[in-house]
Amino acid sequence: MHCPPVVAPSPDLTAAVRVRLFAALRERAGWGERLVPLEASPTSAADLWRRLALDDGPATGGRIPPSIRIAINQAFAAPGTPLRPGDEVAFLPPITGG
Amino acid sequence: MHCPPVVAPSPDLTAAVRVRLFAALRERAGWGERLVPLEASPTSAADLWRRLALDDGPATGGRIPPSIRIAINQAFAAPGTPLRPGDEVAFLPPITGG
Amino acid sequence: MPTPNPELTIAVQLLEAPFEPLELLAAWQRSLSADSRDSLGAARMAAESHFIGRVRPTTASGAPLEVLELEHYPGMSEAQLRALAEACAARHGAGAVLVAHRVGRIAPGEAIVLVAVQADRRGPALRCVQELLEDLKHHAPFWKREWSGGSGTWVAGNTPL
Amino acid sequence: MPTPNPELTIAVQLLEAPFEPLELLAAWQRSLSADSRDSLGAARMAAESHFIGRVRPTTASGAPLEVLELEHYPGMSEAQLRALAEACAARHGAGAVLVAHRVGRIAPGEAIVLVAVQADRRGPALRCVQELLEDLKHHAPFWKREWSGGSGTWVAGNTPL
Repeated sequence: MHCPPVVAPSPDLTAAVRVRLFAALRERAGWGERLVPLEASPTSAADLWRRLALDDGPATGGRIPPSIRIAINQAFAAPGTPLRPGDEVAFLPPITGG
Repeated sequence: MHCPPVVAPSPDLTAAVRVRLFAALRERAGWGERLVPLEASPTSAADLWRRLALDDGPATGGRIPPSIRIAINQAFAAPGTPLRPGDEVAFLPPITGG
Repeated sequence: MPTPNPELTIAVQLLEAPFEPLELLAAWQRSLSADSRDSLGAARMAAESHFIGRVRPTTASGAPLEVLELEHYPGMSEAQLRALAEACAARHGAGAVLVAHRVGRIAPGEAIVLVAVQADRRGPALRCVQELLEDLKHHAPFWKREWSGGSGTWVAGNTPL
Repeated sequence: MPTPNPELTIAVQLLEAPFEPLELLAAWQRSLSADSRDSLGAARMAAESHFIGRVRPTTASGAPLEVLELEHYPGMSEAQLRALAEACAARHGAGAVLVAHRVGRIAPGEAIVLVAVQADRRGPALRCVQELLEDLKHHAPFWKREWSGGSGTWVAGNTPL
């Protein structure tokens, strides 16, 4: 699949966050990494989930399903944590390592 | 230490049992292995413990302390099990392997 | 927070190619012996426990597995394995922990994970291996995809204990 | 009585000289792979766990240990290790067990016991190693004597878990 450019050229990239998706989430969305401008302040991972329409369908009403975990700057975080410019926020489907 | 012969020459060794002691028990008794004639019938390990005076002192009244385990023909057995001629009976102090 | 133990040695390895667990363990033991000669003479810890996990030959649904693909979150996966190992060692008072994990494409029968713990007593060594294995299965960002008959399926959850 | 498993492989070794646990494990893995190629192709069991116990540098009372003497009941010790391993494997459905135990005079830092288990899942492999280790510490006829300052003391009981 060929994806369109994910973010318009911006004079201030520090007012954006990097969003990352993995495994089944990445495949469903069709992308794995995007720079996303922080429109409102404060913006949380839960806000981005809605804005980027990461839901599987309308059933969850735009809320992050409990099976999805959030990492901010590569550490687990609560979905409501306010994001700061430059943060890396990742949506992690259920872990199956080991 | 030099031990005396442990059993008188006998015309019928099959009417004896082989008694074995290990570790601290062996050292206390001063011997590790003896052929012992079966005098009474039935004879058990508990009887031999008394007859051979294997006690540490008079405190236990000639009974096998609960910390001592019995093996007959190299398998754990109850102290009262009747012995048969030719059996090997062993008194095992507390095990400390592994 | 448990107090950090300055004597604690944590080793984490993410491996993109097949590895031989016993060779990795031998190298780990040599590195610990070299460390301990510096400070404690020839003393080695009295208890050591290991776990090796290998890829099963069949998928969760019982079909023959061609290959297991293991995706991870580079950076976070190493950091998280280290944090889990440190926390587990601190909880149990273990002295050294090794965690090795494959990523990428892994063939059936190949080792996918190795956990090893040295401690002063058997209880902490055994418990730390067991807990760390559960911890990394649930809290380190790895995702398995099973390839069978030319199509890939993301694994929905961990195998039962 | 658990039903005997014809696929179950039990290996018991009593060793009078120092041994290298990882070399013993490598030989054991090779022997199991050779077996399994005959019947099941290249399949290896998905879970494997090990425990290595080494002689501590100090006695129970804290004095420097010169050597640990390990007395056993020849014949019964091998038979008992095998019976304990078979029972533990049957309880947990493990597929292969290795038990190696030193006897005689053992220097501080040397390996005294090695237990290894292969199973289809991590739970049985981990639990079987742990239980078999406790079983052999309490039910296999071995006795430790610590030599320190030229005199020997029979060890009164096992170290705490």
